[in-house]
Amino acid sequence: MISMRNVSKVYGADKPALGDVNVEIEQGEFVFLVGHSGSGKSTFIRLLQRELLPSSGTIIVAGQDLTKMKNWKVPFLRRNIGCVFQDFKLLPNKTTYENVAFALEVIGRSKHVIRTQVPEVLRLVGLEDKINSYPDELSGGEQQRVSIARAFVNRPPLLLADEPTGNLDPATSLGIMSLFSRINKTGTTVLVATHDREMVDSMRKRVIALENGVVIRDQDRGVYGYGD
Amino acid sequence: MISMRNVSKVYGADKPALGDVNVEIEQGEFVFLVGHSGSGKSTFIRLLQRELLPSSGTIIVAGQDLTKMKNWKVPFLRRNIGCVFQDFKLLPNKTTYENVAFALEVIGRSKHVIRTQVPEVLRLVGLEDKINSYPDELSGGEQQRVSIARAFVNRPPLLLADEPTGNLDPATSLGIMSLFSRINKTGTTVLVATHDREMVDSMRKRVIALENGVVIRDQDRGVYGYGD
Amino acid sequence: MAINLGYFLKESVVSFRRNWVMSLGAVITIYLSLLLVGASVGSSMIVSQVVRSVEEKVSIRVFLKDGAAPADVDSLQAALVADARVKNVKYTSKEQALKDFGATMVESPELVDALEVNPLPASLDVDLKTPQDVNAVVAMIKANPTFLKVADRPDKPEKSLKYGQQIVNQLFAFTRVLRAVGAVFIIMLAIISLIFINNTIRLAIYARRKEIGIMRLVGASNWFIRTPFLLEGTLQSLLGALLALLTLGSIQWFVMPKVRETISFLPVTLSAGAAAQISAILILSGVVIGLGGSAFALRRYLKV
Amino acid sequence: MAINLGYFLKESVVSFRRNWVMSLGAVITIYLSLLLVGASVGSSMIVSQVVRSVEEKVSIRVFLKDGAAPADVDSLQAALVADARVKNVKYTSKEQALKDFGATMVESPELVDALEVNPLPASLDVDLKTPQDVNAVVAMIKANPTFLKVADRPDKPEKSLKYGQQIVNQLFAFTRVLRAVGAVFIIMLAIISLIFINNTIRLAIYARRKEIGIMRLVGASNWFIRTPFLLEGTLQSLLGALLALLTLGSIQWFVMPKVRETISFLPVTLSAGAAAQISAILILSGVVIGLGGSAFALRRYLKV
Ligand SMILES: Nc1ncnc2c1ncn2[C@@H]1O[C@H](COP(=O)(O)OP(=O)(O)OP(=O)(O)O)[C@@H](O)[C@H]1O
Ligand SMILES: Nc1ncnc2c1ncn2[C@@H]1O[C@H](COP(=O)(O)OP(=O)(O)OP(=O)(O)O)[C@@H](O)[C@H]1O
Ligand SMILES: [Mg+2]
Ligand SMILES: [Mg+2]
Repeated sequence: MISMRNVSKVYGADKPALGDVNVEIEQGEFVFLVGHSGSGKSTFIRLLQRELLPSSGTIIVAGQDLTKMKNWKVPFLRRNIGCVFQDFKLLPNKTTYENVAFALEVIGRSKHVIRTQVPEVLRLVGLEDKINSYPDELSGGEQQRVSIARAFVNRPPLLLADEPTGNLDPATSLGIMSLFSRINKTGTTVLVATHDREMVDSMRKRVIALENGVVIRDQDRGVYGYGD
Repeated sequence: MISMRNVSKVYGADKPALGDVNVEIEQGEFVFLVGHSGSGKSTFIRLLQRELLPSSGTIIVAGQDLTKMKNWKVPFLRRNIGCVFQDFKLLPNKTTYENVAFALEVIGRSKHVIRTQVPEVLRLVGLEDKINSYPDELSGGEQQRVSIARAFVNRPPLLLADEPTGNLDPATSLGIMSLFSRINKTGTTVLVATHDREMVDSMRKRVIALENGVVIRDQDRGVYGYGD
Repeated sequence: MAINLGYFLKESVVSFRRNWVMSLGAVITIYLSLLLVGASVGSSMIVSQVVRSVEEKVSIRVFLKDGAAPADVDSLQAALVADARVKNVKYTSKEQALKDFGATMVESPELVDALEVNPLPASLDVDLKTPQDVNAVVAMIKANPTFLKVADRPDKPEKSLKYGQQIVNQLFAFTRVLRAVGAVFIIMLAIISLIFINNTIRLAIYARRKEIGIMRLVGASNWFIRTPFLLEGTLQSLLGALLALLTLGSIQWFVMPKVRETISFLPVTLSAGAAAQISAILILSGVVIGLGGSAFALRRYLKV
Repeated sequence: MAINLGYFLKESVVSFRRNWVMSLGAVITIYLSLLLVGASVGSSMIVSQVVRSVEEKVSIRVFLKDGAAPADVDSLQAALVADARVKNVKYTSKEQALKDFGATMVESPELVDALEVNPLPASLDVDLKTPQDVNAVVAMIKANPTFLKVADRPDKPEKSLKYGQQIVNQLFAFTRVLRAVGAVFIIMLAIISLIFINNTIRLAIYARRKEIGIMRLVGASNWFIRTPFLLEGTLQSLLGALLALLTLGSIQWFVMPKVRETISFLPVTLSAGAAAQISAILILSGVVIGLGGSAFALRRYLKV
């Protein structure tokens, strides 16, 4: 599903945010991406979405080489990737419902489909009460859950989540994680960047650890694993 | 330092975000505010900052009744409250340095003071490398740390922090929490809204738990305490 | 991909309402710009009509000597009528000339009565199709051999032709400048309006660039993002153009009659046809500007 | 609280650079608006000068009967000169009148030669300070008893006064409309420009409302937030005004001489004084608009 070969990303003239990363992720895997703040997790995810192009190396997602991809094809790639953004990236002028519906409208789903699927997904993340609220009328955790709902409402084959439980209490986090787990069981590849040690340790999935932009550990059934 | 009496806050015509809250916090205390997503923690903090006015009840901060406070006095109140915002609230057109310096410029500190204190504080939160980066060139956790640095750079007598470690890895979180602890030891009152169970459980400070806008527990040397 | 026009229409109307600060700004700008341009085009049409009516009074008078052979005069008249630039030629006899002169001297008719012989010559009065041709036609007449035969003062041919040389040249110089200034002003105004409108639309879209970025990240194709913005821009422009039309219409119906009353001696009317033309131009340019401006402003933020 | 002007200046300049899309938009809008207003004020000054120069040709001629007593004539002249509305009064003798008349009849001087007696009357030519007073002064003359004694045709006093009644009324009607249209146009343009500029500044500040909110939450007082915005607005306006001045200046220096060459018979000059006045107005209104517009737009977002 995902194949990164010798990928580096340098933002300024600084030290690279990612340096020579080699990662292969098979279809249907569930992978945690861990690492200190600023170690390059978000950069990793933004590369997979082709929000960024790598400075060097090749990235292949779903059989397509992102570095050679035509601009007009990018939206089609992104429709097959659900993404939970670290800063939510909700449309400020749309309500909860409309924000989630947007992901379906983009791929041309009928009104009927939208009207049944959106409330269903919002119920799954516990936002059935907040359907008509605008993002700035939602609490931090509620905004995060809207972002999560939007990411998987169109059942994409690949789900990327950047810190999806940073603003959620442990109980809600657990609910979200088991949701990801269920989604993963239907064949969706899931990649979660997280700091939630409890979660990683309890789920025992594959863990990729970054440190200063370099992969320092890639472990099946791993743990969060910083001894502090 | 803080005294809330029968405080309610209703946003729309909905059920209240906070309902009949009574809380007294003494000068020099260290308090955790916990609760599920959407339980009213951010609302609680925004009331103390007079970002919001309560729908009913009185709030007294540092001897001043916020509900009766004149508009022009509000900036002076806020200069005595350091606040870490859940969504960071960094000025997008200012660099890390300038964002932190702004909190000092606001209270009329001299250039000399600014030039010595800002780098010092940025070093404390581990951002000495990112002094000239703009917010959108920072990782989520880095932005959060800028917000933290800004909150205490002017040594306010009251420090409010809304989810200050949501985007930080456990190691960095620990560093930030011990920083708060040190700040608290100098006499500063600290109120931290958080979901970080590990942190709350290990620090054993006073814990106020909210549930649907109501205080359900107020416990000295408490724990996070949801049994899930 | 099914183009869901309904969706886009709803989307742009909703966005218009939710971003009303920006939308209102754009509508006001477009309204006022088109109002300015429309009013200027209308005024310049009226002015150019007035100018033409003044220019039309330019004509050439050929003075004939007293004993000129009628056949020669007829042949000269025929030659003039045959010229493509000449509208018509009128013969004025000596007697008529004296009568006309007396009429202009109302304050001292004694002058005419005091004359013993009629010193005024007969003449041919030449009206032109295009007043500006006056110098060319004068040259043509001077070159005509019959003219020399019948001219009042063949020794000084230019004395036998009266066409207000100096006044005519001044008039044309003036109207030329007037037209040039008018044209420059309208073009300037049109360009400035375009810049204003483009500016406003650009600012409005700049303020929503984050939104556009989010849409792109969620997988919206460029046309999917663009269409509601374009529709919204067109909506704004149409609204602005309509308001401008209404304002200009009320000027045409309520203010112009008053002006016409005050200066009834000048033809300050705007025909219904011209008004319709201006309306069409306004509506059209409104749509083009709205669409074009939005599309142009969006380009920057639609690079994937 | 120490007002750190250096800090605010730095702040506004930096912000000007970092928000250059918005800043540029504002500068362009202010530039073009002031350019339009400045050009219109300049043009209307020129037009009004031209109009005045035409109006100035209006004068009253009082025809005197051949045997009028010099004392009476003198007394009438003295009465006229004494009137506050009269600029000067000139006496024209019969001989002078005939000579002047001959000079206007260049094409048929025979007419004058053919005269045996001089049929032209002597006259008093009255120039007015304000041409529009012509009707009032004519009424005053008619009411003057000496006038009836010396008038050329005491039976029909109005025939003894020549002031181009009809032409004068038409001319004044026309210049009145011209002035009104000019004034309305300039006022309209000024208002429209104000709206444009206010609009642009409002959009620019609207786009930064989140920033303002953050500053307030960090404890910045309103004046601390406002000052850099106001300075920035003023900076933008000054820049716009300066650009407008430069453009108008180059028109005054490079284009106007050409125009003057073409229509040298009309006084189409703008005096240095008037130009300086326009410059001062532009700069001043630039600053006022920038300051006022920003302050006004900020109000909404500065409620604590
Ligand atoms: N647009 C940018 N320009 C310059 N530097 C950037 C940019 N975006 C990120 N960086 C830098 O690249 C490094 C990696 O950033 P990244 O966002 O990938 O970290 P992260 O692992 O997601 O951190 P966190 O857990 O704090 O979100 C950081 O040091 C950051 O400052
Ligand atoms: N501006 C607003 N308008 C309407 N409702 C609001 C507004 N702000 C917050 N709310 C609602 O009030 C409730 C409490 O919000 P608050 O932000 O205080 O929660 P929280 O405890 O901070 O949650 P989280 O942990 O997710 O940040 C939520 O249900 C939220 O939807
Ligand atoms: Mg990140
Ligand atoms: Mg919150």
